[in-house]
Amino acid sequence: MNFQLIIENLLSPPILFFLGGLLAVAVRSDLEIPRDVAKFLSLFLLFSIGLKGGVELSHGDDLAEMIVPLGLAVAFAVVVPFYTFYILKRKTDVYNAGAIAATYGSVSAVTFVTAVSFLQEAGIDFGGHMIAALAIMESPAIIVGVILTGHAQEKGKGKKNLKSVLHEAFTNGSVFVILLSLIIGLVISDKQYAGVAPFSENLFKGILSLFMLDMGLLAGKRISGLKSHGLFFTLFGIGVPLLNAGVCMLICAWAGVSFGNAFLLTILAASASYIAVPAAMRIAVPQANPGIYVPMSLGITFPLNIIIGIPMYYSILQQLY
Amino acid sequence: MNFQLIIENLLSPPILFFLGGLLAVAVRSDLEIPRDVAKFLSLFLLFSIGLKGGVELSHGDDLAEMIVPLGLAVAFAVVVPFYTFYILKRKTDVYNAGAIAATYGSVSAVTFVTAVSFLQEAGIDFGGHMIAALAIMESPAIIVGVILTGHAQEKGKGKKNLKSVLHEAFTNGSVFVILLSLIIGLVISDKQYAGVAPFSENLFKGILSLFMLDMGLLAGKRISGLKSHGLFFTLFGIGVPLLNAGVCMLICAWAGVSFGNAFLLTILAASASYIAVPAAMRIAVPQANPGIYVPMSLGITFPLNIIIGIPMYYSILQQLY
Amino acid sequence: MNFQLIIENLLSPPILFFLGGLLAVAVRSDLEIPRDVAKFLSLFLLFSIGLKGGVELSHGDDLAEMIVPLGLAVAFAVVVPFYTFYILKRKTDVYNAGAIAATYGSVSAVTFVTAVSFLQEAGIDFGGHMIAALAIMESPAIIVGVILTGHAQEKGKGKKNLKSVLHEAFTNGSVFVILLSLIIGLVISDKQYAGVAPFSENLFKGILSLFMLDMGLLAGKRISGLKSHGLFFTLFGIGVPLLNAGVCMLICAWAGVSFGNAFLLTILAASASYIAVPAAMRIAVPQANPGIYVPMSLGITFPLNIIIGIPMYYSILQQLY
Amino acid sequence: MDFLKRVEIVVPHPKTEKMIALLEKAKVEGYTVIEKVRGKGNRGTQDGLGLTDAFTNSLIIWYGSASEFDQLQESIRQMVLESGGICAVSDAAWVKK
Amino acid sequence: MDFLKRVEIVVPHPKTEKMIALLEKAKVEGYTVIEKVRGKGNRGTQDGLGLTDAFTNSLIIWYGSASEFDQLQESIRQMVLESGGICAVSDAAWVKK
Amino acid sequence: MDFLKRVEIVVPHPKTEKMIALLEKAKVEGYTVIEKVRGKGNRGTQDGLGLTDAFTNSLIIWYGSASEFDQLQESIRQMVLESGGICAVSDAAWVKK
Ligand SMILES: Nc1ncnc2c1ncn2[C@@H]1O[C@H](COP(=O)(O)O)[C@@H](O)[C@H]1O
Ligand SMILES: Nc1ncnc2c1ncn2[C@@H]1O[C@H](COP(=O)(O)O)[C@@H](O)[C@H]1O
Ligand SMILES: Nc1ncnc2c1ncn2[C@@H]1O[C@H](COP(=O)(O)O)[C@@H](O)[C@H]1O
Ligand code: NA
Ligand code: NA
Ligand code: NA
Repeated sequence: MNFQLIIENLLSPPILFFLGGLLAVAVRSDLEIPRDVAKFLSLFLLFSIGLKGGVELSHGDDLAEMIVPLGLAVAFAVVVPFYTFYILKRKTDVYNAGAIAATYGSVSAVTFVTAVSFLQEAGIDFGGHMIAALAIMESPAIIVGVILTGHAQEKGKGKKNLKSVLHEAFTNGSVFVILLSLIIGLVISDKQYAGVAPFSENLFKGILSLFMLDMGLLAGKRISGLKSHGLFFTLFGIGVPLLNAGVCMLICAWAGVSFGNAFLLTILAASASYIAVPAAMRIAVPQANPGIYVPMSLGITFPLNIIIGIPMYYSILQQLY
Repeated sequence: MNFQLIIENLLSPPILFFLGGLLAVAVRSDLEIPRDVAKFLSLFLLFSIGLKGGVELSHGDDLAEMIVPLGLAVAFAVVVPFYTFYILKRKTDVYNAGAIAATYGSVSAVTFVTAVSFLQEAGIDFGGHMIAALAIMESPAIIVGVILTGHAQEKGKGKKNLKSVLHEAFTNGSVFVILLSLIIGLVISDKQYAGVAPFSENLFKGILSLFMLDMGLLAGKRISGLKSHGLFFTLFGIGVPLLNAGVCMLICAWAGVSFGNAFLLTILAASASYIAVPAAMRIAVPQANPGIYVPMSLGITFPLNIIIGIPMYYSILQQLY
Repeated sequence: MNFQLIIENLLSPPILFFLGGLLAVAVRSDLEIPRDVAKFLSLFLLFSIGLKGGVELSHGDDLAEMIVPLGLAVAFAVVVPFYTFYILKRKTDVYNAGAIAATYGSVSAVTFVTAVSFLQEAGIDFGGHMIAALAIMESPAIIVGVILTGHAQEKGKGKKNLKSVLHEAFTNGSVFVILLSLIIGLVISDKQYAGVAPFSENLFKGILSLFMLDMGLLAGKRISGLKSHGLFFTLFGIGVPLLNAGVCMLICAWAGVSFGNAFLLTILAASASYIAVPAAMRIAVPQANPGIYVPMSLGITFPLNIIIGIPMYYSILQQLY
Repeated sequence: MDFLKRVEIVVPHPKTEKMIALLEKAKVEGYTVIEKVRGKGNRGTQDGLGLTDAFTNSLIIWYGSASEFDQLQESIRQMVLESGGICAVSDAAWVKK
Repeated sequence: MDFLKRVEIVVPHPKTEKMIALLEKAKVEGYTVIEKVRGKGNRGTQDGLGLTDAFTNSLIIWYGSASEFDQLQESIRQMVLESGGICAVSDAAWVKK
Repeated sequence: MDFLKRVEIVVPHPKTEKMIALLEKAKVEGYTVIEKVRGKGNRGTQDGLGLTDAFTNSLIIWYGSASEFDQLQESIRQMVLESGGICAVSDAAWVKK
C-alpha cells in the first residue's frame, strides 16, 4: 500500500478537520455546529459539485464514454442492496437487513466530494457525468431495500408504502439540488458560470473543511452507539465497502473506464448513505433500528473511506492502469 | 418583444434556480432551505448592494442627476397605494384593499438585485443613488396603506396604531441594513472597500442564485394559496405591475433619466413587497387576509417581474431611448 | 493621542457596522441576526484566524521569540483575575466578584481579530504564536475565578464543581476550534493552505463586518442592563482594561517583545470575555448576576477597546518603540 | 356544558403534515405546532443530529371541546399508532379563545 | 390553600414582548417562552414561511398561583383580544419552584 | 388504577443532558425535549442572546404513571434545586401511548 499517499491525504485540511471533530467528541468538548448551518454547508457542496459537473458535461463528455460508467452506477445501486440483504438476514431481522442493505446500496455525497477534491489535488481529470452517477445512485437502493423488507409487511399497506417511498426516493432534497445544479451548469454559458464560480468554486475547499469538522462531530457521537450491537455490524461496515470497491475497480479496469472516472465510481460503490437513506428508512421501515444503520455508515464506513479508502483505492487503481 | 433577451435572462443562474425551486414544489420534493439560512442570504444581498451603492455614490453621482429619480421614487411609493386602493375597494373590503395597496406601493429588494445583476451582465451603468431609491420606496406605502384603512378603524386606537406603524416603517430591519451599508460604502476609502469586496462583491451572483432557489420554493408554496380567491387578484398582480412599469418608463424617458436608472426605477415601480409590508400588515391590519396579499406579490408579481418583466422593460426602454 | 488614527479606525467597515448595530438598538429597529448565523460567523472567524496563525507559525516563528509573549499571556490570564477579585470584593459579593474577575482575566476573540485586521491594514507583522496566546488566555481565568469564589462554597460540592469547570475550561468549543485550526495550519502545506485561503482569508474582512453588526446589536441590548447597577461597574469596565493595557505595554517594551506582538498582547490583556466565561459562570457560579458581568464586558469594555483602545494602544506603543 | 380539552400530540417530523391534515379535515378551530423537538420513546431516541429532520419530532397542541375531542380521539389514536409518537389529553379552560 | 395554575398563551411573534411586559409588570415570579411556533386559528395559518417572523407565534407558559391568576386573568384576556392568539389555563402542582 | 401525570421541567440548557440522564436511569418509557426556550425566574432572565446557549433553557415533558412519578419526584426536585429551573405536574390521560 502507498503509505506516502495515505499520509498526504491525512494532511489535507478536510481530513484533518474531520479528525478534529472526532477528537472534540473524544475529549467531550461542547463544540457544536448549529444544524441549520450544517445544512447550509451541505447545500453549498451539492450546489457547487452539481454546477461544476454540469459545466464539465457541457464541455463535451463523449456520450459513448458515459454509457459504461452510468450503467455500472445503476448496476451497483441495485445489486449491492440485494446481495448484502442476504448476508444480513443471517445475522439480523428482515427490517434491519433491509435498512442496512439500502444504506450500503446508496452513496455518500460527502465521501464523493472529498474524493473529487483529492483527484483535483492530484491533477487528474474526470467526467462531469460522474456527478450524474452520484445522483443516480442515491435512490434505487431505497426502493430495493423497502421491497425486500416489504415481503414481510402487511399486504394492504405495502403498496401505499412503496408508492410513497418511490416518490420520496426521486424527489428527496439532496438528489433534487444536485440534479438541478447539474442541469443548470449544463445550460448556462461559460461567462455566466464565471459569475457564480467565485462562490461555488473558490470557496469549495474551505467550506468542505468546515463541513468535515461537523462530520467528525457527528461520526464521533455515532460511533459509540455501535458498541452495544456487536462485532458483526462493524465488520460489515469495513468489509462490504472494501469488497464493493474491489469489484468495482476490477470491472472498471476491464471495461476500460478512464482512471478518474473509475476512481470516483469506486468511491461511490464503497460509500454508504447517511442522510437520504436513514431519513427514508425511519419512515418506511420504522421497525429497523437507526441506532445500527446510522452508526455503521457514519461512524465506520465514512471514516474508513475518506481516511484510508481514498488513497488506497487510488494506489490500487494506479497498479491496475 | 425581444425574445432573445427573454431567453438569455431565463438562462441566467438566478432565474434558473428560481424555476428549480418552483419545480421542487411542483414535484413535491422535500427540499427545504432553513429559515435562518435564507435570512442570512437575504442579509448578505442587502449588505452587498448597499455597500456597492455607497461606493458608487462616493465616486460622484451628480447631485442634479439624483433629484429626478429620487423624486420619482417617492412619487411612485405614495401614488401607487392610493390609486390601487380605490381600484381594490370595488372588489374587496377596506382592510384587504389597504394591505394590497401597501404591498404594491412598496418594493421587492430581490427583484431589484436581480435587475442589477442583469444590468451588470449587459454592461450598463447606473447611479449608486438607485440603492437609496430602493430604501426610500420600501416604507411610505405601509403608512399610506394603514392610513387608508384607518378611516374605518376605531378612533382611539387608530392614532396609536399609526404611530407604531410609522416607527416600524422607518426602522424595519431590511431598510436599516441597506441604508447603513449605503452610508458605510459612502464613507469608507476604496482601499477599505477592496478589503470587503471579495466577500460582498465576488460572492454576489452565487449567493443570489442560492437565494433564488429559496424564493422559488416560497413562491411555489404560495401560488397555490391564491386559487381560492378568484381571478381578480391574479389579474391585479399581473396588470398593476405592468401599468406601473409602463407609466414609469414613459416619465423617465420624458424626464431624461439615464437608461440604467430608468430601468431600475421601472423595476422598483413594478415590484411588490413580500417581506416588510406583509410583516407590517399582519400586525397593523390583522383583519386583512395574508393568504391574499402574500401570494399575489410572491406567487404572481415576483416571477412575472424577474422572468418576463426584466427583459421586457429592458427592450421597451431600448425602443424609447 | 493620535486622533488621526482613531478616525481612521472609526472609518473601517467592521467598526462602522458595529456602530450601526448600536444605532439599530437605539432607534429600536427590529433588525436581528439569527443566532445560528452569528454562531457560524464566529466559527468562521476562529477557523480563519487559527489557520492563518498556524501557517505563520510554520513559516518559522523563532522559538526563543515566542517564550516571552506566551509567558506574559499566561501571567496576565492568572494575575488579572486575582487582583481584580480583591478590588471587586470591596464593592460586591464574592460570587459577582469571582465572575467579573474571570471575565476580565479572560479574553475576547473578536477584539483580537479586529486588532489583527487593524495591524494588517497598517502593514505590520506579528507572530503566529499570538493566536496561541489568544487560545491560552481564554480559560485560566475561569478556573481562578471559580477557585476564588469556591472558598465560600460548600465543601463537598466545591471539588466536583471545580473538576467540571476545569474540563469545560479546556474543552470549550471556541478554544477547541482555534487550537485545532492553529495546529492544522501548522501541519498543512502551503499549497493546501492556498486551497482554503479563498474562503478563510479573502472573506475575512467582509464576514468580520457582518459579525460586528451583530456585536453592535448585542452590545446595544446589553448596555442598558447596566444602568441599574451603578457607576462602579462602569468605571471598572473602563479602568481595568486601560490599566491592564498600560502595564502590558510597559512590560512588552521593556522585555523587547516585537511591536506587532506587543500590540496584540496588549489588546488581549485589555479585553474581557463575553462568550466562554459568561457561559461557564452561569453554571459554575449561578449566584453571580449575569446582568452585571455580561453588560460590563460586552457593553463597556468591548466597544472601548475596538473603538478607542485599538488606535490608542497603537499610538502609545509607537511612542514606546 | 362542554369542557375544554388540551390535547398534546408528538409525532415524527415527517408525519407532521399528515397529522395536521387530520385536524384540518375535522375543522378544528386551531392548533399550535412546535417543530424539531427531541425525544425518546419506544422507537428509540430522536436526537435531532444529522442533516435531516427525520430524527426529530413535532409537538402539536390542540385545544378543543370535550365533544370535539370525543369525535376525533379515535382517528388521532389510529394515526399515532401508524406513524409513531404519543397523544395525551388533560383538562383545561379558556381564558380567551 | 392557593392552587397552582398553568397558563398557556399563544400570541403573534411581534406581540411577544408586549405580553411578557404585562407579566413582568404584574411581578410574576417567572415564565417560559417558546418562540417561532407555527399554528392556525381564526386569523389564518401562521406557517413560519418567508423571511420574517411575523407569521410565527410565541407560546408563553406561566405557572402562577390561583390568586395571581385571578388578578391577571382579565388583562391577559384583553391583550390576547387585541393582539390575536389564545390563552388557556389548567390545574397543576409544583414539584419544585 | 394508575393515573397518568404530565411532568414539565425547565432547566438551564447546559443541564439538559443531566436531567435526561436522570430520567433514563429511572427507565422511563419516553420524554420530549424542547431546546432553547427563553424565560425568567429567580436566577434572572434567560434571553437566548449572545453566542452561547448557556443563557437559554430546555423544557422537558415527561408523561409517566402516578407511581413512577412518586418514585422519581424527589430526585427531580433535587436536581432542579441544584441546577436551577422549575418542575410542575398535572393530571392527564393517554389517548395513545
Ligand atoms: N412518556 C413520554 N413522555 C413524553 N414524551 C414521550 C413519551 N413517550 C414518547 N414520547 C415522545 O414521542 C416520540 C415518539 O415516541 P415513539 O414513537 O414511542 O418512539 C418520542 O421521541 C418522544 O418525543
Ligand atoms: N384551538 C387552538 N388550539 C391550539 N392552538 C390554537 C388554537 N386556536 C388558535 N391557536 C393558536 O393561536 C394562534 C393565533 O390564533 P388566532 O389569533 O385565532 O389566529 C394560532 O396561530 C395558533 O397557533
Ligand atoms: N413561574 C414560572 N412559570 C413558568 N416558567 C418558569 C417559572 N419560573 C421559572 N420558570 C422557568 O425556569 C427557568 C429557570 O428558573 P430559575 O432557575 O428560577 O431562574 C426560567 O428561566 C423560566 O424559563
Ligand atoms: Na454504496
Ligand atoms: Na411597487
Ligand atoms: Na483580559
